[in-house]
Amino acid sequence: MKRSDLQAMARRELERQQAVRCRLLCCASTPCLSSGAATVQQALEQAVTDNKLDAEVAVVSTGCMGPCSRGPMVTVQVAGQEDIYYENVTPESAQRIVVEHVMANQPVAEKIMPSDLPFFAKQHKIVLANSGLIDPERLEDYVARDGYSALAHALREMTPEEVCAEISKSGLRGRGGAGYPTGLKWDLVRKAPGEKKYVIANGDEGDPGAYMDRTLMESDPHRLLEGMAIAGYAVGADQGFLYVRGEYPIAAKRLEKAIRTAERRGLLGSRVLESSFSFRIDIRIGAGAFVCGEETALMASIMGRRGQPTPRPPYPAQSGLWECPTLINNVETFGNIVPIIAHGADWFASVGTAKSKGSKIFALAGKVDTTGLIEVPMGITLREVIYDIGGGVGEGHTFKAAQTGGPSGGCIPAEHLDTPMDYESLRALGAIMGSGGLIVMDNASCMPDVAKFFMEFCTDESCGKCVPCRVGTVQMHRILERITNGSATAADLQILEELCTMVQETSLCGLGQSAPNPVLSTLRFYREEYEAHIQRRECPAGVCKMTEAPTLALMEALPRRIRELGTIPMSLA
Amino acid sequence: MVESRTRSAASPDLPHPSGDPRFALIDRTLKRFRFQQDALIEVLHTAQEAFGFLEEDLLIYVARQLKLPLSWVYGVATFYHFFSLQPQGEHNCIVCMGTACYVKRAAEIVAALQTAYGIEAGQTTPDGMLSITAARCLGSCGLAPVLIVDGQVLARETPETAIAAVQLAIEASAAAGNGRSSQLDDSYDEEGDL
Amino acid sequence: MAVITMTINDELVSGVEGQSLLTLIREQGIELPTLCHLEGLEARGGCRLCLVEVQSTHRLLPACTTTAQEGMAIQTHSERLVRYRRMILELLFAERNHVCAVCVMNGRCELQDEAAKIGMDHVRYDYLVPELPLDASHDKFIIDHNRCILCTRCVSVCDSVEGAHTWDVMGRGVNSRVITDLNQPWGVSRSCTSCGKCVQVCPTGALANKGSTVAEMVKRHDFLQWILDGREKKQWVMQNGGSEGRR
Amino acid sequence: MTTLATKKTARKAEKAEAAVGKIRLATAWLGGCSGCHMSFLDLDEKLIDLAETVELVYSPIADVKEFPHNVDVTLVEGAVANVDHLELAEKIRQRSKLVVSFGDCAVTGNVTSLRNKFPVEDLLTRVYHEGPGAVPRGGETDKIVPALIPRVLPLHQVIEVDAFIPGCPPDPERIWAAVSALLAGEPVVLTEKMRMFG
Repeated sequence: MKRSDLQAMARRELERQQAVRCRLLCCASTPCLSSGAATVQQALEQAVTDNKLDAEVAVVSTGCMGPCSRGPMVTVQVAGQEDIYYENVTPESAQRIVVEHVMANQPVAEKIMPSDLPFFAKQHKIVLANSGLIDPERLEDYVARDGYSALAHALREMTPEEVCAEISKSGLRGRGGAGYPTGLKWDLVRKAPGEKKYVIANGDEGDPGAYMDRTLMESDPHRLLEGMAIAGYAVGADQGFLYVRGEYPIAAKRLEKAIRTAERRGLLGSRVLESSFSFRIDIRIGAGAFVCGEETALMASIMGRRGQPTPRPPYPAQSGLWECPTLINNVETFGNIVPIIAHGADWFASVGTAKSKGSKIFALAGKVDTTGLIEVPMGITLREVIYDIGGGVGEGHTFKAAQTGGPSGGCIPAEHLDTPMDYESLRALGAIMGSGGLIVMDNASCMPDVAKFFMEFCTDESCGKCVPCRVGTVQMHRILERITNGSATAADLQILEELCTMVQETSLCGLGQSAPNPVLSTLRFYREEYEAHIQRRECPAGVCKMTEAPTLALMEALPRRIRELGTIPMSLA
Repeated sequence: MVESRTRSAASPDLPHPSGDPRFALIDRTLKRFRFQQDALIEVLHTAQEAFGFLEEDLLIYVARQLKLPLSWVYGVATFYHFFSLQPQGEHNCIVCMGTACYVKRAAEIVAALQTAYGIEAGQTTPDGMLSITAARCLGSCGLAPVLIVDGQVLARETPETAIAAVQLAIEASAAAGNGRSSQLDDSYDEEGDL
Repeated sequence: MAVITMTINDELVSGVEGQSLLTLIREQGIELPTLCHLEGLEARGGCRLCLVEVQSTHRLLPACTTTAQEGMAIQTHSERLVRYRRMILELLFAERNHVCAVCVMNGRCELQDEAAKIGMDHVRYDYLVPELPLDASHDKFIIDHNRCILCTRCVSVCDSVEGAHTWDVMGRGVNSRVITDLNQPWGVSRSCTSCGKCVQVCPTGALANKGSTVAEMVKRHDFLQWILDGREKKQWVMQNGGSEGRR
Repeated sequence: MTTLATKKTARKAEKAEAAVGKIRLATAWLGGCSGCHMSFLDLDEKLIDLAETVELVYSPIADVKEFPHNVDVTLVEGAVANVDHLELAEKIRQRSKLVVSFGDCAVTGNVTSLRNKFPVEDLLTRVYHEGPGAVPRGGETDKIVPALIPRVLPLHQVIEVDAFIPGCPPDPERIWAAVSALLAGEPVVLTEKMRMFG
């Protein structure tokens, strides 16, 4: 396939789409499928056939539209009219949509989700621009929206050096959490000596409460492949790996199909777009280990080994997969490449803040009215995200904290709701941008309990290679358990804080280094809650049961002689 | 000399001596990856899909085919949560313990299921009827708290609805005339708390 | 080999390019504890005892896996580093069931030694008291998981020096354990050559000769250098180019 | 934890008169084998020097029933294994200026803590019903044996401890180095060899 073939394909597809009067887009992402999107789509198709509309109405399964808690979502596109979103669609209402809206032009009012809601208005879709609008399983749909033309442009008009420079100029930073400048990383790999180089897309999205990468992989797989291919060209790699979290079977299936289609059409594989550049992409399925989100552990896993990290330096850019220079970026980072090459670095850099450019996808969840997947410009305030986009915490509830970055992140309290969401501001608060999980908590959440939840997660996910993370997290978890069951003493709090700093500074990889963050950030903003647990054996949120007590406080109540009735509390253990 | 030649020729191509056709699935993956040792995790994925869990015999087969040490294969198989070295229950109930679900009290659902069926999360009932798993995050945070019973996603659950859903799944297979499960129903009746 | 200069604890020192920081530091006569690293085995960076402060980065780096570079400025015994080392030792003592008084290695144990050296005279954390087995199925050796600190020297020596790869690690996190073959009793392992290298490199009493009792076990590491030197000088390669060893 | 200012009684003055200038030393025996005390007795001729400077106010080798007030230094052998130990440990802390964990059992739990893997009930059954020899049947309470706590604890996890003398047992040189420092009012600094567990 050449560039001209690509343009021809786009033309044909557009003609095909314009041939129908109306398109019914039905979200086929995991959350909507979980709420019954498949039967909704069947009902739509059935209604279309029953009413003999096959020639003029197309039912298309698409990727994510955003408001996941309102799924299944259906969009009705009629030429010359504004798109209309339907929420909580059932097979019955699907039938009505066809009969009333499509046939009689009478939209089904009670199921409409108004498109002028701040939920939509405040978003800025760069990475998810196609999501919810195209059929992720059809290459033509992607090509019709200028798919693969950025790759064609890069291959024809740009040198690898220029591609790296363009990415650098855009100010794009890694979306996996740490925010390392992407262009700089690409350039390091490009300059690294070595015949063989690799590109890896990290889709091992392990933070509980985050599903941005899954959505992108499920909703617009070709954009990711194209981004990876551009990266391959820029750094001089001919092989890419897409590491997909094991829990994402739909994403893996769609990506697999996309790779096969792209290879067949000469958009991947040998001699991409009839150039001298060859690029293969293979999928590797994760097997359930959070630590594999760490780049060196992920590479161990791709090589079929235990997912244990290795000390850096050497960095993957110098010595990665099979000791070759390796570029490893998050899936969402790769999602930004196509628009940057297509529209230029300046266009991209015009969105966002001085140091954090572009947009960020967040998975908004927890105690907010509308939960779901949102893409917002960097620098938007937390308040706008929660109250405008999310619709607030609901009548009778009080906002208490927003948790970002999952087990590596922190909690942001109400007094910092006006913080702009960018790398530096979040870090200054002891939270991190993270991969984009954003969980809202109200007064029903107890902060030491939340810290304990994350610490238990880290204990479970620690690979066991280095001592501070392997044992330190267990000891921190024990202390948090004592705090939340009423048997902690003031000394415990001191030991906990010491351990936090030590584990942070001495652990081998990011998992251990960031494991104390949830504790440190809750101690910083909600210290009085910890103190209430310890000094008064009270849980202000009413979550912790406080069934135990410190050893000596119980002396009077203890059974004295062996086999006397009464129980000695386990806190003595 | 002759003997060694036949032996070496035999290993990759001939079907597994047990004649179990499921080994053919593993062989297909092995071939796809040209017996490269790096493919271990992919091969284990296939093996688990085909057999449901990774029994010892299977691990030995994979180790031999990839020419990897046994301890290496065992080390990898036990590192990743996806791989199970124990058979799973006939029914399974996965409770999401992601942050959004936790904030919406998923821990109470796990506790209720554990009490109701007398097993911890990650275990299978002694009769092999039910496995309860606490999952990391199912990524359906908008539907929190989420439960998956035998592959079916259930949204916005409570401890009571969760137990009801699991019970329904177990009873459905009992009604389908499974001898083992009807026995189980009796024992539940005796306990009287279900 | 290019010579490099750098400072260690504010003293100017010179070393050879490509050398690990650990080697260079020890060459200066500075004692730096290591429990996972052993000269002759691949550096791993797991125990975190040899962490040092490097001026150019805010991160602490393990001396064993870090290459010495021109112009580096290193601190090896700052107050913070010593405090962290002590805490790491406390964590190790609390992790499994270390009872020095009844251990075969009492008096010669590297863990016990390091604790004494650094002045770790009590453990402030909960003893985790895990339930762990002792495997005495092998004819000559025993493994007592209660005393294992997961340094994985046994795994490394068995793989890279003996070439048997009988040992590996199963599970993850605090539930990790060293295993032989498919987590089978050591005695039935068909890959084990009973060479005993794993026993000799084990820093604690986890691996020991069968029959040795309290404080009786003596271990020697010098065989390792001997084998590796021989390999490097190709002492076992015969004139005609064929090798005489195993295989 | 508890300050020494508490419970100063008139009796104190009376006692002080009896042993003017002498340091009030106590040694206590919790869950341990008494080996540390044996090693203490192995101070041999140094015991004579010691007797000139200290008054031994409480010890398993002295016949005192109640732990006295106003003790200057208490050496505690053994881990905390039962409720009597808990009670005594608390009393020791309240009534002593300096508390020293004396030997590995007090410092780490050591051999005493080997039982921590077993639930207390299983332990009792195993030792008293399944163990060798004739045993009283029935499990009725005998009102003598103190209730065991679920897990044996090192002393510092129950009360605040001022100094640690590891060793199983600590040899006399170690003990002397520590005790002479304590008696001279100096901090206990043991050499590397003297700090070794086991």
